[in-house]
Amino acid sequence: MTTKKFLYVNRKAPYGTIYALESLEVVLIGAAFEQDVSVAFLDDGVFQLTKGQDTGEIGVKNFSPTFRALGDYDVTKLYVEAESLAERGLTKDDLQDIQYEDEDDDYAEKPSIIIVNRAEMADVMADQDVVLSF
Amino acid sequence: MTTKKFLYVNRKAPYGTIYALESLEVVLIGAAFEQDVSVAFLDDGVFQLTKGQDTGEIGVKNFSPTFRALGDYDVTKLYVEAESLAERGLTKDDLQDIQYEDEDDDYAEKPSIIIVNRAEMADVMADQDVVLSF
Amino acid sequence: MKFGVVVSEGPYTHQAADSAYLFVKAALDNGHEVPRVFFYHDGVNVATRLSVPPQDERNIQENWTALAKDHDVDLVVCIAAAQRRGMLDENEARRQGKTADNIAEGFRISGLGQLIEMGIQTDRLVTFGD
Amino acid sequence: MKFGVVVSEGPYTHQAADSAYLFVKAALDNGHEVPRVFFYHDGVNVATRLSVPPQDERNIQENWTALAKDHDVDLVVCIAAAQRRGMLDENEARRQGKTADNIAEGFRISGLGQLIEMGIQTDRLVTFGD
Amino acid sequence: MSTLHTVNKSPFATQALLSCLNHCKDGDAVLMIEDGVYGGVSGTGMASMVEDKMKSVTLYVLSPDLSARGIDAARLIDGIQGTDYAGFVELVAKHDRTQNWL
Amino acid sequence: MSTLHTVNKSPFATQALLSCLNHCKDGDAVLMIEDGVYGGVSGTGMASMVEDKMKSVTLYVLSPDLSARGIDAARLIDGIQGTDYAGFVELVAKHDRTQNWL
Repeated sequence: MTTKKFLYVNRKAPYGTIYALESLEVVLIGAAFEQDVSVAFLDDGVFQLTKGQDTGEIGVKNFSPTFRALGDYDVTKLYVEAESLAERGLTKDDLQDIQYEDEDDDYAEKPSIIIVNRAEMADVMADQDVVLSF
Repeated sequence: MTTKKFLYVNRKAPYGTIYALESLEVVLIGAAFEQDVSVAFLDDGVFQLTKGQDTGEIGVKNFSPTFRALGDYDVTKLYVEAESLAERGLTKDDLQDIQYEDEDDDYAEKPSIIIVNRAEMADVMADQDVVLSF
Repeated sequence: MKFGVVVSEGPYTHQAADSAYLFVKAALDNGHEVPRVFFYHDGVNVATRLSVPPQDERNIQENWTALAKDHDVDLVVCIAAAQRRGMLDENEARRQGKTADNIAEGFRISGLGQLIEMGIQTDRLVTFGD
Repeated sequence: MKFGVVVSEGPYTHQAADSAYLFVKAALDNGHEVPRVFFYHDGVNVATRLSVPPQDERNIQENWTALAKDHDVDLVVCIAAAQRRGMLDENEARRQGKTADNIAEGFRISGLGQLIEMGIQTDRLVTFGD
Repeated sequence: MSTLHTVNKSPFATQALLSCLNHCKDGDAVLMIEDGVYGGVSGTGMASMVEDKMKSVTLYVLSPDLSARGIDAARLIDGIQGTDYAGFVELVAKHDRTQNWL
Repeated sequence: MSTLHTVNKSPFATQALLSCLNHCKDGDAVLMIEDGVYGGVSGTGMASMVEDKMKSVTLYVLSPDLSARGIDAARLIDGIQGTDYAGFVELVAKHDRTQNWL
């Protein structure tokens, strides 16, 4: 089968709308197709990755733990835009620690989150075959 | 029946979403209830009133002529915010000429559109019993 | 105090239907009355009984149906908005020659006049939307 | 060239389903192929056959059904998104114990894999949403 | 006479909070709910716009929505109060009308 | 290698156009559709942001959406081109990928 570069672009906050959750569902299903997958988080999309989400009082399912499982699906490139974090008063420490086991490096645990600046994010976007936006 | 002051607040552009049209449908039905009705257009809501809308090529119904019929329903106070117009490069001349017949003044034709500045718009909003937002 | 509530967006896609539900529950729990909730725009889609959410998620329609039953809340679905979006009760389906209907128990289809009437008859009106 | 198209919002509420329809028609008229259109998020609501738009408005579902028939376009409704929102075909309705179904002719319910497959097999992918 | 305004959108995504604050009268209250709660966080690119308005208007965030999004209440701009749904109900009752900035 | 970007939101309502323009590469094209067409109009509070980007990026508006909203093509910022749906299709085919800013 052809291998294409797929980018999933997340620009929306979680819970207020369903796009973040249904984007994640596409990423999980897409993983079975063995494409070259990247996920981008910019603008309000960076809010999806914050630590400590607790939806108990709004009756909506907390799907944020699923991001930590992405490594098991070989989804290991999560690009997060530095300018988007800064504008929202966030640092890398506010985000979940998401890791994967690198099978080419004796299963060493490595970080999946790659902080990039805006120009680098534009480069990532311009390097794709298929861009799906949520 | 109680008479209340109803304000319908329009902040969204027409056609891209249905809110403008379905807001107008509420205003028309509401007219039968003989309340004290005002309609506010601010932010992108001012785009609803532009002249010369022609939806032929997008296959969506052009509902803008209906605004000119509001006078027949005794809806005669259409507040339009000056700052919202200016930010969008619009003047009063870009808007439809919407009039009503004043039955207390020998059915003289009078303009329904009232251009107000932001502070005046805030006053209009603060003077209501019921505010419905679209 | 009497509260009227408007729900303007569909279930699951926007949080509006969830927020409205929690608001109405809190209002009732705190001694207020909520005689009616009006579903407009995509809010009409909350009323479908055909929804099958994942097992580990809330069922928004069932929550509303139960609330209506327990507290005698009138859940009104706007007929004009519902027709555009394919929400029909048994009567409407027959009248329109459609082969199925999809409105859940506890909801009823009626006109926009019910929204205005709610505005007139309640002390406060709150809209949850997008 | 082969185009894949995604529709992410429901009919009438957002222009997305109209824009996508006009885009697909133009692509076909200009010698391109559109093997599949994938309906996701509220886009699944486009597929309801129960919609009754006003006489003087377009019928979005019928437009898509006719286009699919005339040009052999595969209209796929995402099953996970559809279940949440109460869009079911006959099979799904039976399987879920629901008393009605509402999917129009020309649409079929299938998995998210069909979206990925469309991305792999087409030359360009365009999404219409909110 | 005063108004309770609600805002449910992120101030980084839409103009709803800005437009709301521009139309508040002295003595009004603004309650940020759903994605609107991001507007109450300190140290963001929007915080100064919000702080400027706090002399004349009382600001609240809906705590259940704040927790859902993983924001600790300690990060709120000084003077912004958290409230639960019962408090939301009380705010609606206390003010003469509610205006929802959608 | 270049990208066609589409924007379907009013720049006065959301940040989509701004974010799109901030992520374009030289030689990319941006097509404004639906409520996005307001971004192409001259003399607005957003026009200078758009004009600044025109040295490196080609801008288009979808004419059917412009007409629907009652905007005469003469009001477009100089250098922004109108196109119909056939032109939209051609733009998609001509660029290597399409990115939709929703």
